[in-house]
Amino acid sequence: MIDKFWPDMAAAVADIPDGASVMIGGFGSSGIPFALIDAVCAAGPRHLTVISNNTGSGETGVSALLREGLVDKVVCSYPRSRGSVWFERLYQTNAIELELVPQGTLAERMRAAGAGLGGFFTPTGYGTALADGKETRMIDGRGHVLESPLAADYALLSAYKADPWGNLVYNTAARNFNPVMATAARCAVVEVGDRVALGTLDPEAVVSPGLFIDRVVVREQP
Amino acid sequence: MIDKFWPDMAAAVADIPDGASVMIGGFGSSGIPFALIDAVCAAGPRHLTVISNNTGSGETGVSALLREGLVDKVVCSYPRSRGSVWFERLYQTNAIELELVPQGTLAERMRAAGAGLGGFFTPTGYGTALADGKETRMIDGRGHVLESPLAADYALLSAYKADPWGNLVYNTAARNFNPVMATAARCAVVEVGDRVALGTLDPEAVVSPGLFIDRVVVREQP
Amino acid sequence: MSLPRLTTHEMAARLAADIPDGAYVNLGIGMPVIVANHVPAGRQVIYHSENGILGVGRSPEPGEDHDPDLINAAKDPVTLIEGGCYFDTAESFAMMRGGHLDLAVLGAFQVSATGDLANWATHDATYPPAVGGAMDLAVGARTVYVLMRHTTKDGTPKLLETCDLPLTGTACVSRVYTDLGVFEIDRDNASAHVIERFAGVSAHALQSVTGFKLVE
Amino acid sequence: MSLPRLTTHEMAARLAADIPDGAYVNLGIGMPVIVANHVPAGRQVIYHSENGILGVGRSPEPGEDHDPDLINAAKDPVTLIEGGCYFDTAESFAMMRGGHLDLAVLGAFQVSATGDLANWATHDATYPPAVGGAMDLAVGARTVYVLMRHTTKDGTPKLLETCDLPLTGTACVSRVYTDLGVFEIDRDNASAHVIERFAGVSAHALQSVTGFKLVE
Repeated sequence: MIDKFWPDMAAAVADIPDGASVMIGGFGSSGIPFALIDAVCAAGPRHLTVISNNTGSGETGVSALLREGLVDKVVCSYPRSRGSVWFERLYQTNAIELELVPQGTLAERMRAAGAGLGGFFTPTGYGTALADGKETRMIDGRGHVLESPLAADYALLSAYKADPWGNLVYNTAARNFNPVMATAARCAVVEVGDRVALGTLDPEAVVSPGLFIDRVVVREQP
Repeated sequence: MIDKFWPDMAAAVADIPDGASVMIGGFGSSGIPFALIDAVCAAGPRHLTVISNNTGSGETGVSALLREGLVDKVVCSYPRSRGSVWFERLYQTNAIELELVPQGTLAERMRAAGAGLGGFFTPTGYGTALADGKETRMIDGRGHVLESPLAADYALLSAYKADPWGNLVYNTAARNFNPVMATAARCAVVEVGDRVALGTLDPEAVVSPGLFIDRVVVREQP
Repeated sequence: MSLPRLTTHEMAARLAADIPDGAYVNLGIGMPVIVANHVPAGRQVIYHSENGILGVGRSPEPGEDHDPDLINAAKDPVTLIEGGCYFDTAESFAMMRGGHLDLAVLGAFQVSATGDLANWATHDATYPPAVGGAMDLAVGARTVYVLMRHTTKDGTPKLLETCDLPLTGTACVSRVYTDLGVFEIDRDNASAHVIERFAGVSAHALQSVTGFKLVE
Repeated sequence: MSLPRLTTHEMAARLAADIPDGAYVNLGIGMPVIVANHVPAGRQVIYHSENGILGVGRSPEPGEDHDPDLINAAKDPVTLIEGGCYFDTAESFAMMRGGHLDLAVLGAFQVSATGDLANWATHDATYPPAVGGAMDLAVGARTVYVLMRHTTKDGTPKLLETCDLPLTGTACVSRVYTDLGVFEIDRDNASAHVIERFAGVSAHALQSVTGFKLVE
């Protein structure tokens, strides 16, 4: 029987190599795979590229990876948040590279990678500094920027419930980037609050079908 | 209070003008807005462009629009089905124009229109007759075709339940093209089996959020 | 010269008065969020939040049980109203970019005479730039209103012939609501029509703190 | 010369034997659909249908209650297995095009020595062409197997140096399962490696009904 559950967080992230690109779900403090991130910090792969909407706050989440010096580059729409001190410190000392991407373009580039598309024209960012150096085109009288698909080696995700096939549902606004990242990563690893039996999830309400998901780990309740 | 329900099918399609482009949801016999199509047949706008995965079967659905001579052009992935006699008849006498589009490209062109994108590169169709005359590009060593967004004046859709704001859920495989067409039409008209009270639909399981929907009509039970 | 200026809440209320019943609206971080508190009674407005919510409701009361995952674009706790729903970021921005929101209300550093918007980056290179969803709203909402003070703290106009800060989008702003008045951008003529001058603000005084031509 | 040929069910069973446990698979309309009936016991395969189903189950029994909306890509009634789910066409084709299906099994009119596939249009201009999801599967599935008879009814080879019918996709087929054998396409050498010749089919006889070079 197909069972995508792994026994623990450490095992599920142990093969992330130095230099890997890693998508990390979440928006603000919602939908962040805190336990998987802690496991990556413990494993300690270096020279990571982290792709995430924010750069964490305080000492947890993406901030922890930054603090541990594991990250060379961040691809991100909003690295500046209350308490994003670790990112700001690295940025001000030129110790980290930042690729700033408008949030919708960031999500859409992931979707393009997950959907097997070679790129897309978007009006977002046209005529701004974030289109510098990019191919542009007038389409129906409107300026557009050509954006490329954005894939990653791994995605670290957070969901509410999973069944053994990796079908996922989320809780309220914790959904955010998690489903689209699941489609764009070669290996999608998810921490979930609950494992449920096959057939328990409403087939009309599954948000991430299991074929996008490679590994699932149950998060320990605090 | 926002209430997108209309009293009857006839009123909901009465303003479709001659020459309009009309998306029609469904795949095979599943998820087809039969009652809305009947209402359009009765209203009788001419020179329509119909955008739909299939061209109907027998005397109902898209076939009825074809039989009534209301359609100048079909944009479609699979016009040939068991019983698609009306389309075949018109096609063989050159009485209708066909734009054949691979099914995934058809859906993705609608999504691009609905998502405000100017077009996308897809590997689908590269090197085939369906890419003739289209711009192509090698991306990462692979041939791609540039496809344009596909919008429509109206979408005629079928869903299972709607609340007064037009939030929709579907039944099993009747979902198909309906949600993506809802995003791509300037006026999305939906027939539903049931009207439910606001707050009845699970906010985690709404498939088409009401902001994509303009008009809803309850279909009479047979 | 000291001008009589509206308070933040008065500005928000003035803009709120112009939001039509039944509109789908995204309110930007900062001052725009306050607009929700001032929509006239009887008008139903559905608020969108970029992180995947349609139907954002009030903030939970202090001490009230709330879902820690349920936050808005400003990362503050919120609730969901009846009829609201959730979706992922890709779909959320499809709504924004695809013209499905009737209105976005954004804050701004500067707005130009042709409706260019600058609201995401300053000239301070040591501070990390952050753009979030601002560029998508600027190009995607059917209508973009800006809510901002008329001048910077030191009195420099924020309505300018040309923005000198990095742009968020070009030719995207329809109206600007400030603490001195309401202005309809006339892109073709690189000017603005004054819809309203608030009490005690003379046409001359208003023009003197505005960087492009105002038409009464 | 009459060759001993596998029946349709024998062909389907031979291909089914090569589907790995746990695979996500799309079976094309026609002969490929039959493959599902022949997957060895104990192997769990999850079937995708382009119209928005993952976890397609058996056909309903005659007289059994079934949901008329629940049909597969061939428009035949099906069921959903435990763990299955529904989605819309845009997401369904994102799965197909995005490389998330392990395997697509397609029928074909012709396959070329470099893995080009022709399976959607004939030369009959009066009959409407129909492509459906074939082109998306051809480019998108991680692996594409073709299941087809080795020759047309009049004995013409369907494995050809170059397809003369309109292409579905280029360089997309990995393997071909026919009623005479199993063939691994070698794109770089424009030939095929014979994985298996079925009982009673000589190498010479096989080559004589094949339009490009076979390597044993």
